[in-house]
Amino acid sequence: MNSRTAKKAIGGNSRLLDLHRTMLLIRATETALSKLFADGEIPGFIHLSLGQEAVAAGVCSALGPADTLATTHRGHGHVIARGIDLGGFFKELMGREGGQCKGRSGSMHVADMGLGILGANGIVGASVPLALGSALAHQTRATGGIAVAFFGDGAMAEGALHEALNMAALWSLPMIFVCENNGWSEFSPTARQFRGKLANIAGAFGIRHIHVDGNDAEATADAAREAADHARATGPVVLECMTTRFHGHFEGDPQKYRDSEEMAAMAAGDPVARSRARLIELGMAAADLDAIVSETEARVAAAVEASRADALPDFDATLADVYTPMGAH
Amino acid sequence: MNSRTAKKAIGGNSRLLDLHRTMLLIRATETALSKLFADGEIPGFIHLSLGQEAVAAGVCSALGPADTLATTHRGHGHVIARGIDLGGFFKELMGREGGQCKGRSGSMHVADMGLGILGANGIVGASVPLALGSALAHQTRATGGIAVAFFGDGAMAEGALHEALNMAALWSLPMIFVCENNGWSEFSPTARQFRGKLANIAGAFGIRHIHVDGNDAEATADAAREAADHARATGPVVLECMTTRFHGHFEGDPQKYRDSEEMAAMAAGDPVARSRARLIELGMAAADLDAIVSETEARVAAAVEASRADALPDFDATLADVYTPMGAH
Amino acid sequence: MADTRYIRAINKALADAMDADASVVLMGEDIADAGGSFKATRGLLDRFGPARVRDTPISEGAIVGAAVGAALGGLKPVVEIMFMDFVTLAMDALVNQAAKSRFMFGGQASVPMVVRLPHGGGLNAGPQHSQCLEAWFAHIPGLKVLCPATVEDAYSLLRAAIDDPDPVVFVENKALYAMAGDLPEEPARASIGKARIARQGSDVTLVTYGATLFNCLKAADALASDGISAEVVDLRSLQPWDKETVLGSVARTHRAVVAHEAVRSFGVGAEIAAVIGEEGFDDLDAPVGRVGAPFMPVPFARSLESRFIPDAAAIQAAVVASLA
Amino acid sequence: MADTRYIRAINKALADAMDADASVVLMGEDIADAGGSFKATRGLLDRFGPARVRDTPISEGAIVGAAVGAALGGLKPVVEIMFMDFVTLAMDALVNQAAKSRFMFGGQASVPMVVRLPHGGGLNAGPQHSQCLEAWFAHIPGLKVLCPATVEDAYSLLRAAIDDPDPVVFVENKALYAMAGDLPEEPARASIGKARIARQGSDVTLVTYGATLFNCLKAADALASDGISAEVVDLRSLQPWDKETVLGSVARTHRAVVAHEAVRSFGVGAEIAAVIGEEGFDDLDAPVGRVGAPFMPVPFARSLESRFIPDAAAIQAAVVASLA
Ligand SMILES: Cc1ncc(C[n+]2csc(CCOP(=O)(O)OP(=O)(O)O)c2C)c(N)n1
Ligand SMILES: Cc1ncc(C[n+]2csc(CCOP(=O)(O)OP(=O)(O)O)c2C)c(N)n1
Ligand SMILES: [Mg+2]
Ligand SMILES: [Mg+2]
Repeated sequence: MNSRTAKKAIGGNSRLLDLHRTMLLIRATETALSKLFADGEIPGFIHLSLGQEAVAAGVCSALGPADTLATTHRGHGHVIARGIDLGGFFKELMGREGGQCKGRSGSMHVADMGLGILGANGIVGASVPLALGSALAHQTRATGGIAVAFFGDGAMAEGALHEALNMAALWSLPMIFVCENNGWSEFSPTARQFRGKLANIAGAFGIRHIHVDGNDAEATADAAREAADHARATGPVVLECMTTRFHGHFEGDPQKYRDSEEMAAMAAGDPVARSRARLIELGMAAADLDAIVSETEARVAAAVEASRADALPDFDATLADVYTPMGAH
Repeated sequence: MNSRTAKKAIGGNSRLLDLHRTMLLIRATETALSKLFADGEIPGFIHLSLGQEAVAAGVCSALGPADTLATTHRGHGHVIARGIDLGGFFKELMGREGGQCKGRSGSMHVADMGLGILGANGIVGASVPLALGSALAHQTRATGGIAVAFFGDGAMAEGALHEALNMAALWSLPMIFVCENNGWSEFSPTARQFRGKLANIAGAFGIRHIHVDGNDAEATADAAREAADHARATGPVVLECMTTRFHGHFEGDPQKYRDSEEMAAMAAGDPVARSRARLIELGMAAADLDAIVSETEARVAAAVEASRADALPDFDATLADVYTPMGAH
Repeated sequence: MADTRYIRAINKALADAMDADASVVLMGEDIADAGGSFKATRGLLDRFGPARVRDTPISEGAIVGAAVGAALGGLKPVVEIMFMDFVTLAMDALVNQAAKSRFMFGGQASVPMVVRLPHGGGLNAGPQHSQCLEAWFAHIPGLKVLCPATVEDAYSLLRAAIDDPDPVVFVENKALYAMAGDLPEEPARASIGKARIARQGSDVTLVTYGATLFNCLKAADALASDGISAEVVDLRSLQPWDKETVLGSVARTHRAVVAHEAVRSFGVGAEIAAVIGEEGFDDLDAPVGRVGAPFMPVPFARSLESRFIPDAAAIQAAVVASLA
Repeated sequence: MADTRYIRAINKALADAMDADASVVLMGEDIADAGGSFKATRGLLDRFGPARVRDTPISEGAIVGAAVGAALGGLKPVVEIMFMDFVTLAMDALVNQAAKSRFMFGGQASVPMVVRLPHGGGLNAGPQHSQCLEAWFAHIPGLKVLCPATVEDAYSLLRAAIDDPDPVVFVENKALYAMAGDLPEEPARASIGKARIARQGSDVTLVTYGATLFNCLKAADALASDGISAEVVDLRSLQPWDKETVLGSVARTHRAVVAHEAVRSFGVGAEIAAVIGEEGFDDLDAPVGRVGAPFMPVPFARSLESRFIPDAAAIQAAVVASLA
């Protein structure tokens, strides 16, 4: 079924279908990554956002071309939702020359300046000041853009967030603080690490706080739109998205610390299953949705194949590119 | 008049007289420092707490011998109220061998381990994690003590405070966060630097917040007692003391940035004048209070004289004391 | 205990130190329930309880600052910073507070604390999870800096660090964690500041520390088959460092190469080479060679990182150059 | 403009750079209304407005982090950190973010930003307000590190730093702020990485940077009256640094002493001395001497600090030793 027919079938709710497609792409990408990692085809470590796709899809759906974002170690979903080239993405994670960052960065630092992606980040909390600075640039240069800082619930314990909340409030910066609250910091429940309530912390700085079910793609998209409007018109806003991390902190983490009840509950909340059910409810045929899954998986498989075939990065060229080459500016 | 007669005269309110005496000592000390600094007898720079004496006197009046405190660049009042040896204090600030820290630290790092003073600090915000760790030691070692972190309103912008609030709440540490709110961070009103409300920030962590007129010695002492009881029995508490900085950020700062209205209002709020008036109201004779002033000033003058006469520190001994000498532990 | 892994030696040193001294406490992210990201603290929560093995929030600055306050308050905190790269968030606490307190306070108090910092590459962990920043700390009066290479040293130097009255930066190479080696039943107490001659030789002195020791030993093997006898000095302690042993060796061999995994420029090797050049000037028959990582962030891709980390061949080549 | 003060040269460089390029913005604590603690930014708020001259809260970590984001967003931020000692709170932003972003992102973007760091003693400002930590930054691939000594260099190097596409750590010695010197109407554009021979000589090369330049020149004067001709090389740029000029000088003089105010051990001088020893080995008639502060925190008392900071006599003594 082509997408025109599909949109017709769901009675004009093409936005949900778009969100669903984005989520499927993240899901397929990370499912492939999980396997590639297990097979030793991905060096280092990777943190998957399986289960959190609706946050990425929802938030990025609210962004325009001038907008920017900085994200975390768990940033695949965000960069995919923002539209990163799938080939460049896989090549990066597989350490290839054609990688988005020429194989220098891997999963934790994927960036695409053309899309306003100021990088995933290996330092918990570091995305927040980066986005703050980007928002300052938007404001100073009057680009009309806003900046998004993605951060996890565990990052609330880093001073950087609190310093940035203050500065954003002080300067009325066009910025969304997106807390992707999956309840976990690595192997510990964040509740055992952080005693603050983000809504109240934001409130203490006079910053509006929006709370949303981050496993509901439409609700997240709505909230993100509201947040983006607020950021553009008024100033900073905190968007807290409640979500679930399906896999371990990193691939290979057996998650023995999570009880079976929680694991069982996850399936029920699966954002992809939820948007699929909703689309079917709206009249879309399961077969059509399955077809999108297959297409998406095929796209991913092709990207993986292309990555495997890609060359390894050149060491000397890499060494020569630590600083901006003379004459480049 | 001896102190027994004085106490009788004020109808048993010996606490106020004690607070007043402490404030007079701080006032006399810092007044002398101001002059010594202008005369070039004190190297480096010094930050005076003239006008903030009631906070120091009030808070320290609530502390017991096992308690500890860490303070800021503006810490003279706190260490004096805690009972630091006046000779050692002056010698330190004048860079003498007999200084409390052997002339190595100066105004910004005065410490007295015997009194639980973990030092003034040159780094804004740094006192807070130090006191946090001290509180952790109290709790772990069951000393029964509490730790006090003095910090200025400007320090609220440092991430360290927010990290520490969370940890103190998480671990129910016996600790008082004393914000000495004088409205200024260096040459700027803190309102132009910090958009958060401390009461609400504390609240967001579930930490009790007590607000007090920090120029009212008795009220501050009462609030500090309440805070100390809470810290000892329950856990962390924030005590925000509203006060006024009489002098410039550092000595020599002409304060051109303050308007005449504010400068004029200062005298009215003078904590020392207020406690003096109250003591007179309670029946103490002005002459008796004047006598205390004279005694105090004489004590200070003697300490200054002794400091002048003291030797300069020995360089080689200093160099040999960067690490703990072998066999010392 | 033959075939003890390096990480297990760390674990045992922590456990034995906690047994021996009730004031030793551990703090770090996910070190209690989870036993640490690298499992250095596995089992210690059960054994010593949550007051002594404390999971902290992700607040590196406040954790290390609190360790200073705790050390001044009678505890001996051992802090785990998950990756050395994250110590960038705790530099004030380490450099302005921990290192200077004893000095600033006129010697009134010591600050007995240890900060464990896993450094180094080889895991393809990328530019923010692989750095070797020990040169920073060696430059700071008031800090001691250790970097054990062997399993036995991991144990004995960590015990020494915890016993030491002053703040110690304890650097562990992540790539060594899984390495097995011999840990004697009664390991000798190590002295901070003493190097060890890991291999005797007469033609050239290789000065090294941490994981690079093993590349030096490999290089020495290869050189031996070419008839070149290399002495290998394992510094173990970088601040203070054992000038006497190094200069003594150079006085015999007349040649030196300093090798480490950290970036070569302005690295630890610069100080060692400068001192050899200064105090061993008359002994030297050739310039002091230096081997270290090239001047770039640690790259992610396997193919890049494997070229980035100095290997035995690079060390061998430096020795050959020094003999040319 | 003869008799321009160093601080005024900084001020003028900032103003001229802002005039020349609308993307240059300033950030720091009390830099706008108050014109900065050392008055480096005096008058700039009035001239360029609050959007380009921005007072920040006391949040060093977030300020420098924000500068990175702003630089990636098309601004050229110049951040003032009031005292170099406080950069300990911004090390992640500088080292993990600013320095590595271009590299990590595969060269997609540069990070044009400058962080101004006043260092050095002489003001009796004590252990947390006097440190010289530039060696840390010189060790970090991706950062450039400048340290101008003269009034003209203060101007031209700051202009060069602001124009540079990569992050620059700009180190100013506080004790020089009040020093007057010549600032030409049209100062030459400085090239980052080029040293200057501040005085020609033939018997020994003194390599230095920052305020210690003036002690070297004093020492050279004193040596001259003893018939010793010292050449003085002012590095100006520490990363990259001008090996060619230094080695060229040593090739003529056959002797070298490296001098700086920072602590000697593991300081910038170690790298310089190591490279001279390595690449200039055959030229050297004597060990490379090193002069730097002793291994202790900067002490407060006048009598202590004046002995702590290396003076002309110490440099002279090192030269004499190298000629012995
Ligand atoms: C400064 C810093 N400290 C610690 C870590 C190690 N670390 C990586 S992810 C993580 C937990 C983060 O939790 P959260 O912010 O909730 O993100 P999530 O993993 O749940 O997406 C930790 C502690 C780090 N990368 N950076
Ligand atoms: C980390 C750090 N940043 C900046 C400074 C410079 N500084 C010293 S005091 C001060 C203002 C502090 O204001 P506040 O906390 O309100 O204390 P107050 O001076 O009013 O007592 C600043 C910015 C410093 N000492 N440390
Ligand atoms: Mg989380
Ligand atoms: Mg204040």
